[in-house]
Amino acid sequence: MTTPANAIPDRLQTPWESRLKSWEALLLLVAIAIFIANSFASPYFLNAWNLSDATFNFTEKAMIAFAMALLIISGEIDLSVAAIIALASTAMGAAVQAGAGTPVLILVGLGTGLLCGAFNGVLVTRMGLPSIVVTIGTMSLFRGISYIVLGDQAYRGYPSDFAFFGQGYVWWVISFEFVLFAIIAVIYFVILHKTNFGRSVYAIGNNPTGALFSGIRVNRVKFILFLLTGLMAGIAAICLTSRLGSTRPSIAFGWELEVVTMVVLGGVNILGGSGTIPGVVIAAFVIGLVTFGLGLLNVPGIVMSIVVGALLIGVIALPRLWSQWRQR
Amino acid sequence: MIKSLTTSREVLLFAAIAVLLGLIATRFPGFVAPSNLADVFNDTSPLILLAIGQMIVILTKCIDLSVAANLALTGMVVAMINVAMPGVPVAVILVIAVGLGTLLGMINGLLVWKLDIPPIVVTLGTMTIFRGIIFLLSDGKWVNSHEMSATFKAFPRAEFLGLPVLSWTAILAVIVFTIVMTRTTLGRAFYAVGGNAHAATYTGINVGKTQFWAFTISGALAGLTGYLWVSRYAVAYVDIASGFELDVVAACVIGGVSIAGGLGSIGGALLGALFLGVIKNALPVINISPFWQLAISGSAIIIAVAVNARANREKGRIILKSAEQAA
Amino acid sequence: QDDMRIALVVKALGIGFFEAAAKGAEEAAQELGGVEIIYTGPTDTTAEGQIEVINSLIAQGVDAIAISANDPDALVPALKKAMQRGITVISWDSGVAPEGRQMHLNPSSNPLIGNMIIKLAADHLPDGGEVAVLSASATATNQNIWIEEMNKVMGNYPGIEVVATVYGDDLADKSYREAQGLMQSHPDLDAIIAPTSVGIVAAAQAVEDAGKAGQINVTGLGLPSEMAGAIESGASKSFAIWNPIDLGYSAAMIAHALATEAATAEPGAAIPMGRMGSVTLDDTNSGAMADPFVYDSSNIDAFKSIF
Amino acid sequence: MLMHSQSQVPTAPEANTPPILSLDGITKTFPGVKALSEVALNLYPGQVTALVGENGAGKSTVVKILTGIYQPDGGAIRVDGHATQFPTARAASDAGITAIHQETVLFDDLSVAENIFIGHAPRGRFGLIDWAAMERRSNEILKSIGATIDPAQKLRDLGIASKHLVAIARALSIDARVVIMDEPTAALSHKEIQELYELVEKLKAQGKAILFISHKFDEIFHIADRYTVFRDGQFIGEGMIDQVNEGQLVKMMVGRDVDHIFPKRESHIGDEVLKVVGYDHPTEFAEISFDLKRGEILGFYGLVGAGRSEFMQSLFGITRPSKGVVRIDGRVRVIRSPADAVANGIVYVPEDRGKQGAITALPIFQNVTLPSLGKTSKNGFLRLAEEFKLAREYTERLDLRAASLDTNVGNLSGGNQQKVVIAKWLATQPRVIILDEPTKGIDIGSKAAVHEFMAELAAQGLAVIMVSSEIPEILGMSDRAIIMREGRIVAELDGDDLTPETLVRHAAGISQGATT
Ligand SMILES: Nc1ncnc2c1ncn2[C@@H]1O[C@H](COP(=O)(O)OP(=O)(O)OP(=O)(O)O)[C@@H](O)[C@H]1O
Ligand SMILES: Nc1ncnc2c1ncn2[C@@H]1O[C@H](COP(=O)(O)OP(=O)(O)OP(=O)(O)O)[C@@H](O)[C@H]1O
Ligand SMILES: [Mg+2]
Ligand SMILES: [Mg+2]
Repeated sequence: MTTPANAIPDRLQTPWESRLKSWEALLLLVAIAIFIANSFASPYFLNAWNLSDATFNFTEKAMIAFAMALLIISGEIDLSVAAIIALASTAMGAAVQAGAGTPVLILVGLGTGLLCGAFNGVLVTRMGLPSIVVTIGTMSLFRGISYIVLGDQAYRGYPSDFAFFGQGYVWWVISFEFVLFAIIAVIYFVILHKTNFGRSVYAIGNNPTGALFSGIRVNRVKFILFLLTGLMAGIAAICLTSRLGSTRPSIAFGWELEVVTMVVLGGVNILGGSGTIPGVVIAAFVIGLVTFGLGLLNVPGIVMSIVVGALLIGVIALPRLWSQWRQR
Repeated sequence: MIKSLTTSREVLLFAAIAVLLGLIATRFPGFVAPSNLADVFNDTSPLILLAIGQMIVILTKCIDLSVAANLALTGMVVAMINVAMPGVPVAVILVIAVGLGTLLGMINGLLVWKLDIPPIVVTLGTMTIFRGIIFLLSDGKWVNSHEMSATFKAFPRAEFLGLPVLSWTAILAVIVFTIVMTRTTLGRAFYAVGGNAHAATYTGINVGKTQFWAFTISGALAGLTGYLWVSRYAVAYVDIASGFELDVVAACVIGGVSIAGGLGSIGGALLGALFLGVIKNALPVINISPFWQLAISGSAIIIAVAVNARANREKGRIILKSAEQAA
Repeated sequence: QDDMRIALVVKALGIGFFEAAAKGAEEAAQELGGVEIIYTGPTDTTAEGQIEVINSLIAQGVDAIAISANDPDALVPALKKAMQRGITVISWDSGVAPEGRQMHLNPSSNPLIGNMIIKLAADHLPDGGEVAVLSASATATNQNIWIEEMNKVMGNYPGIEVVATVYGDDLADKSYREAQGLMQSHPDLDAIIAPTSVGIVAAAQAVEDAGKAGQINVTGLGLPSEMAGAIESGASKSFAIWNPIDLGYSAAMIAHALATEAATAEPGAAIPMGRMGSVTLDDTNSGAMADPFVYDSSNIDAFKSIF
Repeated sequence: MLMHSQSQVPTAPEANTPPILSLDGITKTFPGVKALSEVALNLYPGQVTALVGENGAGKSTVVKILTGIYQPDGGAIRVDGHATQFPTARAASDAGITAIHQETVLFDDLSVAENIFIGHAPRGRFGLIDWAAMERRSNEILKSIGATIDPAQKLRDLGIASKHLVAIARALSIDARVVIMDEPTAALSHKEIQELYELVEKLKAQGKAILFISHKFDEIFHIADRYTVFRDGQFIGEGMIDQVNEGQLVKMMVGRDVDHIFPKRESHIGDEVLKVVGYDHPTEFAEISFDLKRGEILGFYGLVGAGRSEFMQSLFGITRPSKGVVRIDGRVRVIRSPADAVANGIVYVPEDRGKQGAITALPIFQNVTLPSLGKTSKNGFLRLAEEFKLAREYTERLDLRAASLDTNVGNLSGGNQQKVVIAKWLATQPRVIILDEPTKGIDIGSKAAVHEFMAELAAQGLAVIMVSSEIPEILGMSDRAIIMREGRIVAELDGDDLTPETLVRHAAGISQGATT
């Protein structure tokens, strides 16, 4: 019965127009438009140092956004990331008080992030609780622990070589944070798009039951994703703490929503199943460019957030409106 | 039997609140004095109002992150109207507040219904947009107590049968929405849509439209609360009630509303809000450092979902006859 | 044609106190001529928000930054960078750690303020009594220093007991709730001291709502325009504040003087502040502008429409 | 009655009363599937019309068009001869059409009474829902169909049969002129079926038109007055039931003689590969023990809800048994997850293809290689060329029809989706393959292909477990059959014992002698 009469081609030719219509292309266009608009709007925009400074507005959030993208693609979410930053920073501060040097601080920061991620992961995968609720809870819990430890105090006195992570430059205007951001972007690109693990993330996000029935260890994959998200929050905590040179429990307040916004703007389906790392990278630049460009014009941050909020809804709504209109 | 099943969760929560009050009373007896409990209730009323709206939205398998921003925007608008035209009577202010809140809720609802954008994305977006609009309207300036007219500020405080109007508003909302949710077609449609959207379509319920109404109600309540909040605290500015949306969601979750939709009750939302309200009010009183508050409410949320999940983990189906008997 | 640009960075936009300070800075700019004031700040009181603002000011190459800081330490790296790029940096109102600025302008001397806030309460409690402190965010440096200074002079006020210190985070609703909590847990409370303009208004409102106006005296630091109602109702008998217009004016004057190198910030130096005279720096390069001024029912009407 | 060619105009039924409801030239296309092409259907007052056709013939699609859930692409719906449209489910029920749908479309978290009345609850004062009246009337309706269910109970707590009764009660709660029943007896016990028949008689007597969909010929001949046959979305013919016999009807449905459906095969049964001893689950099944040999096809028969799928999923590691041992080649194996099962050579083709079987939003090749990524990748990195190679190898063996290997599985027809799922598992080179309702809802051509392929697998030495609710399939394919009822094995039959009568008797729990 094996009749190879009907050979099925591997792929059909993808017409280039449809590639141009992809989310990433659309977003890239937006990014370029904003870049051009910014260069006209402010004489200070096209300056290497200024552009380099601008990257600090998004690099730390974007690092978390990559892990968050994977998590959201798999159908989960972690709203506790900003609180993990606070807790990891607090732990590092406590380590400094205990006389720890920079290498130990790094370990403490990463370790706290991993622990928090593991805690979320256990609650979600072992106990089967919805991640959105669990992480709203741990968001209060983690930051709450920081408040208990620190109260109205601050930790400072970080070693001087620790400053490199958030303030150092690798070469000319290229900051360490930016290099780290680029490396992490590449790593996540490979993980999501080039490995078995990435494939199972998509499978789980599209159909968790189907993935389980296909022999994928769904809970293990999800647990790893929570760990990764915690780890990235730990890395972001190191960078941010180093950049600020001090720790307060209110550090990185409200970042979780900015990270989610970045991920969604990057074309990741909030319901899971689709999204790409290049999309998130471009979204990070879009948000960075918008905030920096408007900042140069001394537009208050809250007005920038209107622009970001409008982009978020608009970029999803306009194509749908367009297709609904065309169907008429 | 169905009643006993759903209420058992509420009884549990009620017991938890009673135990909590008992514990607080051992350290500070004055806390359980009726007058103080009335104060706590009054203080929790805005949370109750918003939790009712949020519960309805969550029932339909959506989420509304924009409630606090809606509250702030409506509050600012009515405060500015009051400053510009102090003569406008409170009744008109109330109509404006509810109307504007409804409108903002409808925007969310339309985006979800007509464009099929996931609710979390819609409300994440409108949340920042609403806050931004407040800034643009007010130019970032505060509206302060002395700028507001006396009648504007007096309404939520006015006492009636020993309770402030603010408390009465919450009580009224609980009663009205208990009736709506249990005794009207729309109320039952909320349950149906969240419980099984597919089946709801089969029974002739329009899923998107039902969700639209949920957002509309949530918006109306947020608008109403916006006026009450601003007049009670006698101040309006961009950041009022910032982050309050998470408290509201937490109150629902603690009250046993399932984030997966279809499960929950007004009573649950009420008790969830009261639970948080008691904790918030008790901490400063019993001399627990306010720095513990976040961690305590976070733990309460986690424990509540875990307990609710356990209670819900009944078997979906039962084949063995012996097991069916036992159930 | 190139104006000198001085950025007045505040804790958050929209707070009456800072709006008034901006008015003062504009006044200084008028007086000086050829000066442009950039009034800016984040929309919530966070250090991260201020850093983004500072970065964009650095990018615009402003000549001077005068900042009221949300966090004394976290802003240091960003402000250091600004100084490295040749920008004059001073802090005013709420200070930055010494390495992050050239000088700091205190609105008044800290010991004076510390003494003033307890004195305002004690003046109305001849027989002593219980007072509580409602502070702003626990991280606000100036608040903490004033409370510390207040505690130092407590010995001068026998019979006055500070029973609690709570934090309202400069949020109206949280401050309100904290004030309520104070009244519940301390039924015999006689006064609430709120050395913050947000907290004092919220506390006065809470006292009024509890029907305890006249019984509990709310005092501390507040703006006449915002406190007029509380004085009228009796919830507050008196309160103090320095003039924020003067503060903004002085900050702008100092920034201009340092940026034009008309003066240098070093211990012992006296820096001119136009109509406000001059400020003399101590060994941490900080100085005080003037004494706080007390407002009560006798003079509130004259000031409530000004700031 | 002879079979009609598809182009012919349907014969007019000998009727003097005009139909209440009639469909004329109704067409409905889904992406990739023409579910209905210009079908006709007539329903007469006081008569039961049986709609027959193979799986996927379009019966349920017609039901959904009649109840306003789907909109037809073309054709007319006539009520009392007037052309009309049902833009919503409400419009259809307002027109007096009510249906018991094939899938139970009910609300687990609502009470029985509310499930019956949602959308048209009795109103009391101020237009508020009158719960007391609702429960009272629910009770009456449930009693009238012989169900003893407490209307205040939560639906979640009911078994599948009771749920079906609730669905029937719901349909009856609407005072309708047309009652549609899509396989209403599939999940019911013998006694409940008898009560349903009585109910149908009662409805007939009230002059209602009834559309009755069933795969059970005995009941069609028992209860129907008329028949209509669909095949592959086409109208084939209609007439009075007493003018046809079973053979003719089957021929119309299938389009050829029935004997040729199942491949002739010779069994080469080898050594035991799988032995299950004492599998228990708290609520779903108990005391399951059996063994399975190489080259054998073991059929599992039972009524819907007998717990077969539940047990198979437990064997596959989805759920954990509370007790029990699995031996593979004589060695005890612990299976905690599907990944463990696959590693031990046990694979499972689930019955719910869309949800459990395939990941419809991913392309064919990714579905096929999903459990075999370890083989196609290198150090955890994907190698697309290897994936396409593997996917091509197995999809070609199954004669898959698709535009390309990176087409999304969701765009394929049901039969081709099933092939992708089977290809996915064959690529792992399993020892035991469990096929749960392998031909459910797939067209007749693919069905034969699946059967042929199953035989080929067994011939190659694979051990096959086939769960099926279709008696011919069990009879035609299995070497041996196990019958389950209410979560337990009630019989194991082979050879001459394996007859339709014995299967039905054991599955329905009827004592010797009695027949349906
Ligand atoms: N929503 C849908 N989307 C795509 N295809 C569909 C959809 N619903 C039905 N089909 C397809 O339409 C055809 C007819 O399906 P239908 O459910 O009407 O068959 P049926 O005669 O009721 O079969 P059964 O006896 O198995 O119930 C099938 O090929 C099916 O796969
Ligand atoms: N109590 C119930 N409530 C809802 N659905 C049920 C219930 N019991 C069984 N079902 C559904 O009925 C179908 C059959 O159940 P199950 O798989 O356990 O039995 P089975 O013997 O394998 O029957 P089948 O071979 O038809 O699948 C499944 O789709 C299952 O989800
Ligand atoms: Mg069907
Ligand atoms: Mg089954």
